Amino acid sequence: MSKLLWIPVAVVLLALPLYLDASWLKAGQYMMIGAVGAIGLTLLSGQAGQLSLAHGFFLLVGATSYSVLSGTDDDLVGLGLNPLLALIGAVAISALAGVAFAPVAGRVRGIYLGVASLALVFLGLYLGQAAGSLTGGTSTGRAPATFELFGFSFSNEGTLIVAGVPLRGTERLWYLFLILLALSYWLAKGAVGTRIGRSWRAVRDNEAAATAMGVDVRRTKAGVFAVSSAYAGLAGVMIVLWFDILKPDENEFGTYGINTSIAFLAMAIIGGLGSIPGAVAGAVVVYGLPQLLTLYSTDLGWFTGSVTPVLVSSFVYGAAIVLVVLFEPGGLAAIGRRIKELRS
Amino acid sequence: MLVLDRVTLRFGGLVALDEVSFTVTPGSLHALIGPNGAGKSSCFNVISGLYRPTSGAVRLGEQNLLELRPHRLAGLGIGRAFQNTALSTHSTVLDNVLLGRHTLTRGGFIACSLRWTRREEKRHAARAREICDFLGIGAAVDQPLGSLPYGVTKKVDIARALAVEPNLLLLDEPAAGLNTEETAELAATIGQIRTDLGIAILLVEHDMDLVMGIADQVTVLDFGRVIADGTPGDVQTDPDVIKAYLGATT
Amino acid sequence: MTTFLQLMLNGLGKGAVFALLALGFVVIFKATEVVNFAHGSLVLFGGYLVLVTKDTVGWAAAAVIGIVSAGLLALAVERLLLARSRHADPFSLALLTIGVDVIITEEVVRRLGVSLPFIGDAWDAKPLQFAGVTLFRTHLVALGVAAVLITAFFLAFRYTTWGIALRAQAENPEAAALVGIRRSRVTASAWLIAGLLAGVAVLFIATQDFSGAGLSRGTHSIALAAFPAAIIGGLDSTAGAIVGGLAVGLVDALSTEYISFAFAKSAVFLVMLVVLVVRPAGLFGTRETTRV
Amino acid sequence: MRRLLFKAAAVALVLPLAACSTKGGAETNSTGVTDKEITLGVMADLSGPFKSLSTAITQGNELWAKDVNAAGGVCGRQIKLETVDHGYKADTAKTLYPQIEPKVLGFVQLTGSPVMAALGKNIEADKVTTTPASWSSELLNNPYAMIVGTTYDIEMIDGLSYLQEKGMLADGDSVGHIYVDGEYGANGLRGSKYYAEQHKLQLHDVKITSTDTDLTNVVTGLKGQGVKVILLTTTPKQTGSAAAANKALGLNVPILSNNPAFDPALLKSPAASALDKLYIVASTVPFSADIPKAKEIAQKYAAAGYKEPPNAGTPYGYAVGEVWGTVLKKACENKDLTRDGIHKAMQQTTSADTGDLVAALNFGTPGAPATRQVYVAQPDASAPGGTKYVQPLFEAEAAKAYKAPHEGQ
Repeated sequence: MSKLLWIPVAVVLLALPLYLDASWLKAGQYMMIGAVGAIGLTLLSGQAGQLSLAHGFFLLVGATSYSVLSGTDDDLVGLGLNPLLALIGAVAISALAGVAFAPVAGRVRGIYLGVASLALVFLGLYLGQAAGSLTGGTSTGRAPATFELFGFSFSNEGTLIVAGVPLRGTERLWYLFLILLALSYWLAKGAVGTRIGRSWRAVRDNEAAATAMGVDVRRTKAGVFAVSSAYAGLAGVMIVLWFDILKPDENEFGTYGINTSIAFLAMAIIGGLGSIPGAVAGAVVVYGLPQLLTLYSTDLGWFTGSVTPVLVSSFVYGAAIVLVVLFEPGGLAAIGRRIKELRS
Repeated sequence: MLVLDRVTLRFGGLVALDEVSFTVTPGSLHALIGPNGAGKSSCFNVISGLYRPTSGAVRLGEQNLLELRPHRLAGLGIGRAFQNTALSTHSTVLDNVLLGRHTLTRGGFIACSLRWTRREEKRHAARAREICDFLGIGAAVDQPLGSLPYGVTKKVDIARALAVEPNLLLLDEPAAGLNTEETAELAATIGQIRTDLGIAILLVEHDMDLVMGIADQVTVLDFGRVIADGTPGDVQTDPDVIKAYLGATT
Repeated sequence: MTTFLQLMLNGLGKGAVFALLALGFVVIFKATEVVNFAHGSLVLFGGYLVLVTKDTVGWAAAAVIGIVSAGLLALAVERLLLARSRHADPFSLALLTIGVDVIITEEVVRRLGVSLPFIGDAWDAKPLQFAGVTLFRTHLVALGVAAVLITAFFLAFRYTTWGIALRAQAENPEAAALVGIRRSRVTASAWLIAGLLAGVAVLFIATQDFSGAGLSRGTHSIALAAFPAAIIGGLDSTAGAIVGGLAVGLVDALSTEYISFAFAKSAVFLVMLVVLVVRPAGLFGTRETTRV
Repeated sequence: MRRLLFKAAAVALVLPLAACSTKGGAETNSTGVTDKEITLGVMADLSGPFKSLSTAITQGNELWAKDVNAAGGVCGRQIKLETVDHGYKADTAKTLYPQIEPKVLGFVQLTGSPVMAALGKNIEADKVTTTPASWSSELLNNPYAMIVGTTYDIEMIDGLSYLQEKGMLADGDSVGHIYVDGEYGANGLRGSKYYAEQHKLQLHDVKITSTDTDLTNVVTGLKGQGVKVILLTTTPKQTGSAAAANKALGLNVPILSNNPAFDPALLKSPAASALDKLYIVASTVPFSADIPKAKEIAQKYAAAGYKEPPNAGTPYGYAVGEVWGTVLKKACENKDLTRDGIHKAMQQTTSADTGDLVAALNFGTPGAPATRQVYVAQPDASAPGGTKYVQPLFEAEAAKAYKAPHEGQ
């Protein structure tokens, strides 16, 4: 994207909380969570060619780590750290969890790896339930510490009025998420354009050639798993802040389950595997659509009986995957590039 | 100096290489030839660390290459080009060539994503362009690889191997898939690399004409064994070589 | 001891169905190197047709309709979608099947609504007691049917021209094409067979004996549990599919009792992980899944 | 192109400064109340897994509102229901909540324990009294949760007492408890653990997830342990599987289940013949209960022309309405129709009467279930609602002594 185009985009995104109701902000924040996670997965599956269906698991690792590191509950394990430290810690722990998967990732390739990674989702389901002292258990879950930055609380606490609009928890969280997304985006862009990104693509395209050029394939795979998991972990922290609760899943189709993993993969595919702006666009489609349709549903009156916003969104993203693979393997990113070429 | 010392490679009961020994001296253009199935590729893969020999040694100077994991070879100054090019077709030429700079640069995710390596990147990109210019593909540097003719991608592959700044360049059947004209041009390029850059080259090749025109030293393999080792002139008149090649072609 | 014996029987009965499902993955993978993530939706689709037709045409005819429909749907997916994207690699095609799976599954589940229809009328919930253990009729029939189908499959695989063509294509697609084997025909037949197997499997899955639930999203999850079965055996090994299927059934049953029920689901996947780390292509698999 | 960008940038920069946002009026304390209307919220699952139950509850809510409004409303105001469908998805609910919350005084229905968990903090922060369609005593740590009926732990305690009284269970026996991991199952288990301790029962608890449906292996294991009773805090499908396995494996022991574990649809499943050993404990009546109020509702249901087959959700939904009516009247007497006023009125409601749809309710003790009385029923295909009573409302001694997790805090 042209550097200049960023200015209006940024201004609009910064101004939105002054106009939009809390519901719309919630929906927007949800898309940002998706975008952060999808950027991580597009690095792993798109740039480095490692299929992963374990993204939901790493979300859970990040979510749990943040809750434990920042938690102050008496009956649960909690270290009571400063929330910013807890966030950084959670991202680091998620990265380590990604590295721990390296022995498998290093040996198992392609589609086998995708199925192997599915094991982590089931492991996460089990651990989330079994490790109740960390996760709070499926019965009650646990409330995460409110995020704070240098004494400023991202909650309804205190009054902060900008342009006549009181900024309450939801508005504040919007800005926090915006910063986290911008940072994630910028870091990923930096990595992809340089040495580390080249080594990922080399591993994806030809392991023998990568090796001959001095790339340690095993280490690179472990590394990209770590990076991708760190992104997922950050998305996990964001999701507990968004929900105001960490609640481990009761079954494999929950917040950190298979469907989530597939949704993230769908974002990466629809956006165009490997493309960072594409991943953000994919997140807007996959996570934005159900939210926006739900908010509009009362006004629209479209959805009756078994046709629900969630169902319609599933159809849309299922079809989008099929269409992308059939007609435009570069996804939304390639379509965007083409439009740009047409205009210039 | 690359030395192969009695390298034997077995796959199950099959002997792919049988006590193969030869030496590539610095600055020379050494060709490894032989009929199909003679063990050229196996030998090449042993040198580049993809296969582990059953016995024997491969040394570069004092360093035993078999002790190293294969990705370490680039750091020792061994560049390699592939028979089937093995490039990233979606990336640009520059991006492909820059991969060769991997061992000459530093920086993981954190350093790269925070742009700490930006200045270094620029320096190495300039060097990569230089290499491309040297090989006559400077004009294509910013184009995506997929849009280029095969002859050019072959050169990109060699450019990438040169980007390692090697003192030994391994070329695996570079003429495969090229027409006569392109082969001639390639021969000139290879000669140029040797003379202008002073890099030793190990050339595995099927095309006898290409080899005999430019090689300093030729090793001939047949059924996994060295049947001749000498100057092109010596080898051409060796009765075993003639028999092997005649046998293979009839 | 009785408990152990009963658990073994439960596990084997379920394992037979997992083997049928795993064989479906394997046939497609062997022919095309594509992993079919839409297998679960084929299972659901077949079951749904049994459900909507059985009241009018009777259970037996409905079962045939269901099996054939699942096969035809698989064929349609291959002909209309996968075959049209020849340039796409197996990796992308596997992703495509994820999209297909989402669409078919959501639509069937929507149509099912909140009902819990069971479709194993011919054998469901009519157990036999024998020497202190219970033999579930669904398990018995499933074992029998699996044995017959798998034997037939092996014979066809070995002795028919179709089998030879499939094996040739699996081993060396270029050479197979050179000797006049039509890739599209082999691929289409592989999908058809996988679909038929899915249609058979659902008759055992959506039963009280097997899953305790009628046709539902859960039926799809069970097909997902056959993934580890196929992987453990090796995605390109037909014999592996049988071993993998039975292994999954037994691991599930035994870990329920001797570790914990909550762990059983992960146990199956953990066994798969261990197998993959030790043998990256599965116990009986041979194919290197990457091209250098 | 470049000029266009500059223009866009300029517009975007000026926009937030020029346009005075319409957002952010002052928070009023009389949310959801006007001179003519009181708006109550319904966050239902009209499309997800609990569609049938939640739809029936919503219809019960509607029937109640219609009756109240026909009788002149409450406090001189008509009752209006604002309904949204979250499809049992916590993320959808989280987005819908800020949209509906500013419009309502309280929630007469909030279905789905993951939804309740995700919204718990908001409900407390916004002080909005809420009736969750979930009966876990763990929810009572939220002072704004108004649970209509007893809780799962007490259902289990009462039920076990009943079995022991009838001679199906003795001190020291082995019992198996299969429970769904989550708020529902954990709360049921809390009750059975309490009772087991009191009566030296050997409790073998098996945790399952809500999507597991085949319990044959679990029951095989319980048989090996020689259990005398199986307890179920499960989904209806799981109840069917456990009952079928109980019979098929020749175990044939009594099965005691919480209220949500049974669904009349089981009577048409292959497990139907295995349900004769099932005892269901509940604090709300089935649809076709033989009491005047329930019959009245059944008639109104038929008259309203709803298409769905009825279930116990409708009388429950109506009963919740009745409780809300009592609370609103109390708040009206106190002349405080604010959210704080509603909460105060709830705590003053010590004997809400629902015409025996639910036992008399007392919301006076924070953290304590509003009643400890239950019915015991058995499946009966010939009864219109699928169950028949075997024991009318009662309260076991053990249940009286039991202390709920957040009681007296």
